Amino acid sequence: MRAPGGKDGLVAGDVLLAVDNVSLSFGGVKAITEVSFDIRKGEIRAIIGPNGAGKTSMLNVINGFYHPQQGRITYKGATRQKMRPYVAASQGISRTFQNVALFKGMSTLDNIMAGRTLKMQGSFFWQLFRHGPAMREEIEHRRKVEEIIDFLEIQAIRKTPVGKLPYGLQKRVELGRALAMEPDLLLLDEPMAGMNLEEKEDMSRFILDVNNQYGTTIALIEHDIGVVMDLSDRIVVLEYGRKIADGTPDQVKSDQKVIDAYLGVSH
Amino acid sequence: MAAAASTRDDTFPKLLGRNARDRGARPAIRHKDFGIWQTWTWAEVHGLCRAYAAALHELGLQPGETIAIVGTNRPRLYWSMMAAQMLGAIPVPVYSDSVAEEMAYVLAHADVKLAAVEDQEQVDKLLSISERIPNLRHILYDEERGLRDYDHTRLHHIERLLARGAETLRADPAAAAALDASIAAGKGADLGVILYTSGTTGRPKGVMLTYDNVLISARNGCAFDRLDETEETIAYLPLAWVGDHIFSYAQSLVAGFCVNCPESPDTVVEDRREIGTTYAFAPPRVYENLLTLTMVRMEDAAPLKRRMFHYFLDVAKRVGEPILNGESVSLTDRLLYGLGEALVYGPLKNRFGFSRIKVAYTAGEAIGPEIFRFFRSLGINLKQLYGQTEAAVYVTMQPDGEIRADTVGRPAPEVEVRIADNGEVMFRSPGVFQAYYKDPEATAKTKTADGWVHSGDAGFFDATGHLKIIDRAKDVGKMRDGSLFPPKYVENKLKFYSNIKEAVAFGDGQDSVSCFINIDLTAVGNWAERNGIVYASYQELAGHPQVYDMIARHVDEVNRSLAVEPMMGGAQIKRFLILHKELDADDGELTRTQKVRRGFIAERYAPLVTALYDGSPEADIRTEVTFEDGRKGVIAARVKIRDCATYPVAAPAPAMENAA
Amino acid sequence: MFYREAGQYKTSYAADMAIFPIRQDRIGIAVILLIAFVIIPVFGNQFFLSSVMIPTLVFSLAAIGLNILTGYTGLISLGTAAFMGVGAYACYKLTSWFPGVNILVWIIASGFVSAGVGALFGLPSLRIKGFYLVVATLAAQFFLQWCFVRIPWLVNYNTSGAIEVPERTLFGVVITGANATPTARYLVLLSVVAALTWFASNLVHGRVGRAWMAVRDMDIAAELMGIRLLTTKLLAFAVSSFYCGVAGALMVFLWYGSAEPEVFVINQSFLVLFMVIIGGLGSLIGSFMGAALIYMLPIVLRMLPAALGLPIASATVEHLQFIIVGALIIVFLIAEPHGLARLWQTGKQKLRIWPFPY
Amino acid sequence: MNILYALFVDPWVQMGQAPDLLVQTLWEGLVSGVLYALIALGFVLIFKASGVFNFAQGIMVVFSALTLVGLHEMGVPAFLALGLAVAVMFVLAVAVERVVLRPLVNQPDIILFMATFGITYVLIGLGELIFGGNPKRMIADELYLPKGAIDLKILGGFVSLQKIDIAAAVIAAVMIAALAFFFQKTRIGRALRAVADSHKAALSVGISLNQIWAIVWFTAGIVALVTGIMWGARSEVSFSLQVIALKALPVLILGGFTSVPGAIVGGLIIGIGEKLGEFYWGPLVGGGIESWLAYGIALAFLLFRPQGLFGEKIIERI
Repeated sequence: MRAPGGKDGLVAGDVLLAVDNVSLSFGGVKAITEVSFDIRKGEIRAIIGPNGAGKTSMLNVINGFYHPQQGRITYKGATRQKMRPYVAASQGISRTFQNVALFKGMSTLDNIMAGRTLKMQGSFFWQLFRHGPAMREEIEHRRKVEEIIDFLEIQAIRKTPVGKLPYGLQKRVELGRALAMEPDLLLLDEPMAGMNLEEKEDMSRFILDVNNQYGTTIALIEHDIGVVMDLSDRIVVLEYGRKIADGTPDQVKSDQKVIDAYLGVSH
Repeated sequence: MAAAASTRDDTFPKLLGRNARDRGARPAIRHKDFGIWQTWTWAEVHGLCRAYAAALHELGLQPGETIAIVGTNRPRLYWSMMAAQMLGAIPVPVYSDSVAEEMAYVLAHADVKLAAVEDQEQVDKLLSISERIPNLRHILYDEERGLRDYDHTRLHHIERLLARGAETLRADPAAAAALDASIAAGKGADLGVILYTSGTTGRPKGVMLTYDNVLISARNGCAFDRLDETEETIAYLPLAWVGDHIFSYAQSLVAGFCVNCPESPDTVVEDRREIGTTYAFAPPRVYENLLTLTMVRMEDAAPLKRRMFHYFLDVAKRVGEPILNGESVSLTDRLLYGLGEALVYGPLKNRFGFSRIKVAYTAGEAIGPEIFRFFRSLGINLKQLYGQTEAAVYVTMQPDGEIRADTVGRPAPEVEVRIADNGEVMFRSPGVFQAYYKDPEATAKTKTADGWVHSGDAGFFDATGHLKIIDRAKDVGKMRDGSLFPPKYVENKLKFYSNIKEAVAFGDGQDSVSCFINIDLTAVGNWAERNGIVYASYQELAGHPQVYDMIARHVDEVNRSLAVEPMMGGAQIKRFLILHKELDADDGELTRTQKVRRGFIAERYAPLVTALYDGSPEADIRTEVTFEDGRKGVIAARVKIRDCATYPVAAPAPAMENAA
Repeated sequence: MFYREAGQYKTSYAADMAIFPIRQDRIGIAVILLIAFVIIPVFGNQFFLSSVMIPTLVFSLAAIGLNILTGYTGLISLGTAAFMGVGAYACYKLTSWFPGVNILVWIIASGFVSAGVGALFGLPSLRIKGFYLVVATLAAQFFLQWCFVRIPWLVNYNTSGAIEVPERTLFGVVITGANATPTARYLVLLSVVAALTWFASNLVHGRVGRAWMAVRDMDIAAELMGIRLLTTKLLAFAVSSFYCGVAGALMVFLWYGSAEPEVFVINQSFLVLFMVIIGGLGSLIGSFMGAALIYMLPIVLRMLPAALGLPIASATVEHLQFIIVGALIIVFLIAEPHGLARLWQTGKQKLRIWPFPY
Repeated sequence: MNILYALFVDPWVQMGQAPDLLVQTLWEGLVSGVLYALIALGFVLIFKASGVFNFAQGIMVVFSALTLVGLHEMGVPAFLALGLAVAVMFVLAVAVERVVLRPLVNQPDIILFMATFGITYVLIGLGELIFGGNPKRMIADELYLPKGAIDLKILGGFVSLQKIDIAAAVIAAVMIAALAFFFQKTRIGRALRAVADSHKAALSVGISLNQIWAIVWFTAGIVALVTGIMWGARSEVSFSLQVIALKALPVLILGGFTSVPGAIVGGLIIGIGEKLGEFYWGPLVGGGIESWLAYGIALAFLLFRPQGLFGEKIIERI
């Protein structure tokens, strides 16, 4: 779809998104405390940490679902006090969810098609007739969607209602839906949660391929440390909403605070 | 005489040219890709292949050089063959699922200069063995996915080659002319393709077939069933297998019909249904699976529907085949059958994707008679043929109206067949291969100076002049009294019963035949449930007297059917036992392709074999087994043995044997 | 059983995305249209046309309207009747201002008026969800109802306080008012309904429909995918109200002939909601089935005693009818919560995989 | 200009000029508010325990009152009739749980919502079939409910309080107190509260969900009966009550679907609000605004506190 470099004029290595001193709390309960880190274009960035470390909240802040009480977010050079979901989406941030958030009533195809809504601007009038421009647009986007379906090897379930699919496949469809937005920054919330080894391997392969084929920057939360170490270029470690480490897998692996944090949790 | 007719368009490239001229706008090939059936007309294919050829020429592919084709059935791989042939080069399709080691041998032996492959997986495989095939200059791939970062000095995306070739042809008339010249230069006698026979026995051998070999056979095949440009067929069998080369490549070119490539190997069934093939080929197991699936599903259907279903199946059993064979059937039966067509047969064929079927073939191994009849009774013109790579497929075929479950038909057009005194089938035809590539002594062993080929199969012509294959020639033994003992033939007769999963027959050098039997757990299990028989384990079920009774009945039927066959009557089963465990590839009792290893089993279960012949009513056996998790264990059992009645051997084959 | 899909392969996306990709379905639709447009007008008697077909069609259209809102977008509304009313009154005003202009134009135009009002009352839907939204729509229901009663201007100060439908013609044929034949009214109505149904199915199968369903199934995910919740919901309200408005206008002009405000009371809203639920949420065909069932059931029930020769007072029948309808609704919800449409779907699926059970 | 004056100044002036009228209006509002609150209470009980949005609460009010009056008409002594009415409500509760809730467990809310519509229809049909459709007089005297009015001389005018209204207010207060006690102190009550939080918790108390639902519907039935009596005594027992009962919805919006105090406060706000509105602003637009004002108030309110008066802010998680 798009080669690395992208329409935003950034080249691999530039800072795509920077979170600066962000704090978030719900009625006194602190979810995130003064966290800062950045995500560079073209990298796979992992956010790890024990349960309740505020990982998901972090993603929610990044794509504007939660609004931090303090701190700034710089995305593609523009600095904001908070993101707005629509802005985030229309500027190329897409994501998947911890527990699959697909549109249960729709087929795999429609789910991924729905992912392209932002890119479809055809007039309502033609929609009424499902002809002319509307149909042309529909077909053009169907092509793109089919590329994704092919890419994720889910041809066989193209027209199956997602509700009927096994969990592993649902996760894959959700990834497809996120890809349909042709994101510059892809947020994956525990893409391999509850998967067996084989499914995990597939998913890892897809993530790497996405990153390699489309040059998409990826930020992912994952519990399976092994997977994270293999996949990611750099890792942020959160604990109780605070950043305790940040760096390459090797640096993080050898970081005492991290080791403690992980020995601290149920192991 | 077909050979005469073939002088004008006697090579694949010429035929492609002809099709582009005569039926340029008709679909030549489809591929379910990106959700729809992408279609190319003959004219388009012609253009693309020429462009491809031009590009291959630029990559330095010389006449007489070989190019490997590795992957599943996809248009661009078929085009790779065509493009190579346009340059007078020889395509060598390879089984894409073969392991690197095996592939390395074949590619090295064929000394391929180029390889056209499907995707990253195959590219990796080739790169991993690249030092074994030093002469491999370039690898061309169809699917770019994952190959972006590979070093592209020797890698080429076929898509781009096509574009580049088209550019060359446009820019440089000389190149176009040269290409035309090389196409025109091709002759029927030229080597067209090298097909490696899968190495179940020893090293794979490269069967060299000329254009004439393939095309004459293909023509005869088309003529035999009056195939024309309106056929639709699904290409899903390995490219390296001669069948696919004939059915999906040669015959498509000869008759000008459209070949459809499935979306992926696991969507073949749906894709077949969507296309609604008119000309189909499948090994027996495919039909078997369809039938089992049908019956299993109908078990869960509502009682009324189920009764209706079976009622009409009986009707079909009674009158279906006669109607198909155009024999006279009473009006009421015709009406009933018509009703059945509306209620059952039509829908079934629709589910199978056979609604529009003109003729369907099965071959490779024996097909169960009731399976065979089931499909025919639905009005599907299912036929058997007997073929070999060395014969460019056709040796014998079943002409309409003479279809039988238990024979493989009469010699195909232009094919001579005779039975050697050791019972081996030999044939001679225009389709007979030239030689095994770089293997003169193997060639000498197989092909006589005057062009007769040893099929390696034992068989005989029955009273009606139809050929029956009984076994691999080398496996056919003789019993003390000198009568033939074809183990596989007996075993297959047994295995036709769904209750019997495997059978191992003994008798070579003995004075009677006896056998081991493996019951089919699912089938017998269901049966047991229905009859309220409780069992805790396979072993217990296998030992159950009622199960023995049931199997004994099957054996008895087998004996009767053997008795009426003059040459086989001697091989009736005297004693049998039901093994206490399933034969298992993990224990080396079966080959990985699920064929029984008779010798190994004979010694592993020696006590049982002796017991079979010393007349004892039962025997003890301890066997070491390997469980799924790889642990070893020992199973001990006392196995009962049953005696069976045998029947006097009849003289010539009576009419009741006719399935048709 | 009737399906022969083998050989129906698609070589283009257009064909693959067709609303009826299976040939047998296309044939089926053609047959239905033939019956509706030819057979029924020719053979159906006046009673059947004016007391069964016309009302059913009107309600079907209203049901489609509500289904777009509730079934496709997941927003429950009890204001349907009010929006129908808006359509009716708007159409009445427009046609009495410009008698010259073809009534069909005004019927459609009134739909737009209703759409506007609907969108207005849809505004709260961004902040509030579920049953809270029900109340918002109830506000619309009661407020508008109140307007119909209290604003005589709406009925041109008729002393009756009711809409009295003037006579209007189409191609010289009288289609509204006392002198319009049931056949004429039926055909006009049918054409409008058919056309609007086609539009609706185009919408729900396209980008708009997907956005609606996305909001219905998982609004958060939809929002984070850049689907604007407010616009999507408002659009649903507008389109929904458009259909209800047109339905209302048609109801008064092609069916009742005159209408008091009581026509648009909340019970009417309930009725349509029943139709949608019983018919099947998120299904156009279901809207028709639901309308047919819910509207015809009472008719049948009313006729039944007479037909069976049972001596039951009409009042009693009336009461029994309530009980039976209520009971049926419960039974139906228990038996098939997804409505007639689901039954239809499963039936069709069974035919497709026939003779197999699955 | 005038219109603005009429809207924003004049009403207040009037209130100032005739405070006794204001008090009278407030009282009227208070009483109808109490009744709204009672109906809303029924909703809340059921919604809390079974998550069902019980549309039938309104008809339950009518039906219970009809049963009472109807039975008495058939010659049953008043208090026996009262007892029987309670029994009927019990049967109804059990029936609803058996026939409707149990088979529909785990269905989406809207389905259960629709089911209560079904119940409504059935009850309407039954009511009319058995007791006839025409309005009836509530047997207030037979139940020794007070009649007449007390006239208070205050603020230079006088305010007239119907005794029945006072009774209504008192009884309502008593019943709410009783309910509160029931919920706080009794085992079943605690179970019910548990259900509202989590169904598992309820089971741990050792009462099956089905029982709990039956009990809750029964309680709601009793609330309905009381409401019916009070309302009937003030005006009459007729099916029109059923639509008025919808007024409970805006009350719920204000109070939140799960908060008993919310229901009460909400009821009062709505009652007083709409009476004031009708009395001082209604005339400007030709009156009758009572029919929708309540909804208007609720709606306006919702836009600022989507979670209602007493509900806590919802944090959406993904």
